[in-house]
Parts: sequence; structure tokens; C-alpha cells
Amino acid sequence: MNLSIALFGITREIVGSSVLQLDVPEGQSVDGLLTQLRQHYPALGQLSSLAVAVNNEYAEPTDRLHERDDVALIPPVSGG
Amino acid sequence: MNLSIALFGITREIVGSSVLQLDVPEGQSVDGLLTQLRQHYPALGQLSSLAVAVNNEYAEPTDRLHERDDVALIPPVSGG
Amino acid sequence: MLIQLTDQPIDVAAVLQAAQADGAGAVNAFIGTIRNQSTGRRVVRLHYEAYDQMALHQLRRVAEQAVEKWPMLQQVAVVHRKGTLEIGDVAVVVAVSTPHRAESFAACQFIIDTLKQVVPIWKKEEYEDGSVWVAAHP
Amino acid sequence: MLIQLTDQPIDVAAVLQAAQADGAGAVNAFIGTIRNQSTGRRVVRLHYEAYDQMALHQLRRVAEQAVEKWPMLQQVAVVHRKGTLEIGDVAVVVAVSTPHRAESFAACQFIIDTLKQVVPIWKKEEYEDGSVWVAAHP
Repeated sequence: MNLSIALFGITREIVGSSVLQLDVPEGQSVDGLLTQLRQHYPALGQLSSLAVAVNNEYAEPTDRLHERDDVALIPPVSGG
Repeated sequence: MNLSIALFGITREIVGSSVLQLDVPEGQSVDGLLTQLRQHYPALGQLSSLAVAVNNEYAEPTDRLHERDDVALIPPVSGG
Repeated sequence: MLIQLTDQPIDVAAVLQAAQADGAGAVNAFIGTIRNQSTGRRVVRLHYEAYDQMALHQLRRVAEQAVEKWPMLQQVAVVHRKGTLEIGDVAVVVAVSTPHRAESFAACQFIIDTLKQVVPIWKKEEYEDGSVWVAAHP
Repeated sequence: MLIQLTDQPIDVAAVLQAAQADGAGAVNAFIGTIRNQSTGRRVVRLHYEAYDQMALHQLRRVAEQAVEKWPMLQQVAVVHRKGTLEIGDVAVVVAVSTPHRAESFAACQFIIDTLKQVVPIWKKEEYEDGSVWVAAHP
């Protein structure tokens, strides 16, 4: 299935785009997605943390992704 | 000696004036002054607390008063 | 340091401005306003009275104590209103700035808590059927 | 409840106004401004970026958590700035109102502390000789 992954801050700079189109297995886990991304973009592995947001919530590593989900990478936040 | 005692809030209302002129012994103690005032104005004895300020500081009961001191009665404060 | 008693409406934005400093990323402000009720009674308005010279002296001392306790405090502003205040009016503003935020909360809270204990200002609450000097009696 | 992300300068007085309530005597406000230094380096300006839809959702959730923890909270206002900010500019304002003051401090501090942990907003500090995404690396 095709996932559109929204990118912000340093992840946007690492990938070089604000949206990443990715082909992943149907029902891919959050953890599996992160492993796949770190293989393509090793600099993502250097971050203090890297979370995945699904439909505006922080996802658990075992959560499964679906094609219509709003998916985003969340590098360490620093608001305020 | 003659003391001018500044009055505020409920003490002003009890005494009926914003300044009280009082003749007290030279070197009168703060405690002695309060006793004298409570005799004249029993309603002062009903307050939650009653402090004496001398030259903008809270005075101790044993502090002695002098004619040129700035003296004031301080009923329970309620600023803010 | 801005320490003020005033019988005019307090310009909250101006007080906050006075508390800002380029080296301080955190401003904490406490704003005390007139509530429409107190211990269950409906409040119509309040009258504040101050022993001005002592109040200013004690306010300055409270601010100095805060700076001693939190030496990283960069600015302190305290403005207290006097006179007759209506519901919603601002009675007091305390604002402090620090480089980091935890100290801004602690210092601001210390100042308002201590102000309420030591600064000679009195308020009389007016109800529809009478009035009371707050805290005067046990 | 006022929850907002904006790329325009924040009107602090308006946010405080939004936090006031006639039944609440206490407003506590935290104002985060841009410092001229960070971990010893001289900061020239900052760039803030947000994942808008999630940031607003998470901000609202933080505000709701605060109301659960402090049911006496009467109003909550949180406004966060985006875009390029200069030294002294206001990045965030949190303001809450409660009938009594202790809870206003606790609730406001909870909101800003939690905001900094969970709300997807990122800042890049620009120095004279480079720039860094804050907290990105260990």
C-alpha cells in the first residue's frame, strides 16, 4: 500500500521533502516503518527520539498502519 | 509625649478618624500602646490580629516608641 | 524593578512589558481580579485602601527577598490598585522574568503569597446588603 | 477555551482577557519569549514550525487534562506562534483562571510543561555561525 508521510523540522531536512511517498506492506507496523526509514535515511537513527503520529495521536510501536491514515514522523519536539 | 497614630481600614472605622493623637509615656512600648488602645476602643480587641508599624516596619511588642516615629495600626491585611 | 500603587486601572500589558528582559525567556504573571462572589456571598464591588508609604516599602522588600531566593530573577514588576473596584477589575499584577521557566512560577507565587501576608493593603467587600473588611475578624 | 497557532505576533493582553472569568479571581499566565542566548551561544533569531492539525489536537488535549486535574479551572487560553521570531518576541502564552490562586499556578505550569513534551512544534535556533534544531540530537 502507498503511505504519505508528513515530515517536519529536522526530518524534513534529512529527507529533503515535506512529504515522503512510501510503498509498504498492508498493515505495516509502526516499528517496521521506522526500521525501513532508518535504512533509507541513516541520519534518522542519530536523533534523540523519533515517534510516529497516526491521525494526530502518538502511535505505539506495534500499531498497524492503514492506507488512509494521516501519518507523520515526529522528531524531538521543542515548542514553547 | 504626643504620638500621631495613622489608622486604616477597620481601625479607622472603629476609632472614627484616620489619625489618632495620643499622649503616652516617653519610651512607651508597642505592647503598652496596644493595651492602652484596647482599653479606649474595645472593638480593637475583637480583631483577628492587630500589629503596630514603626517607620514602615512591623514592630515587636517590646520595641519602644519615640515622638518622631511614624506609627500606624495595622489590622489584618487583605491585599491582592 | 517596577513597584507601584495606583488608583487608576492597571495596564496589564505595560506591567508584563516591564517584566520582560532580553536574557530572560520566561515571564510568569499573576493577575488578581475582582470575583463576583466571596465565601458564598454575592459581591457588588470592593474598596481597597493602602498605607502607601509602608506598602511600597514592604512591596519592595518582598521583591528583594525574591531576588535573594532566586538570584536568576531578571525583572520584577508589582502593581497594586487602590480605590473602588468593580467585578472583573484587576486588583494586582505580579510579573517576573527568569532565563528558565520553573523559577518564574516559584518566584511569582512567592511574591503574591508574601504580599498577601505582609503588605498593608486592606479590602472591604460590598454586598447587596452590607459590607465587610476582609479577614478583619476571626 | 482558546487554543491557537498563529504566524502573527501574539496579542498578550487579548489572551489574558480570554482567560478572565467573573467567577475567577486568579489568572496565572506564562509568557515564553525569545532569549538572546541558548546554552551559552548567542542567538540571532528562531524559526518555529508546527504540525498544525496534530499540534492543535494535542494542545486541546493538554488543556482538557488540566481541567480534569483541576476541575475549578474556569478558562484556559494557549496561543503558540509559528514562523520566524526575533529576540524578545513572544513564542507562547498560556493563561488560566481559577477562583483561588494556588491552582492557577499549578495548572498553568502543568500546561506549559506538558506542551513542551508532547505538542509537535519544533524550533531551529539561528546563531551568527550556523543553526540547530533544538533537542534533535542527544
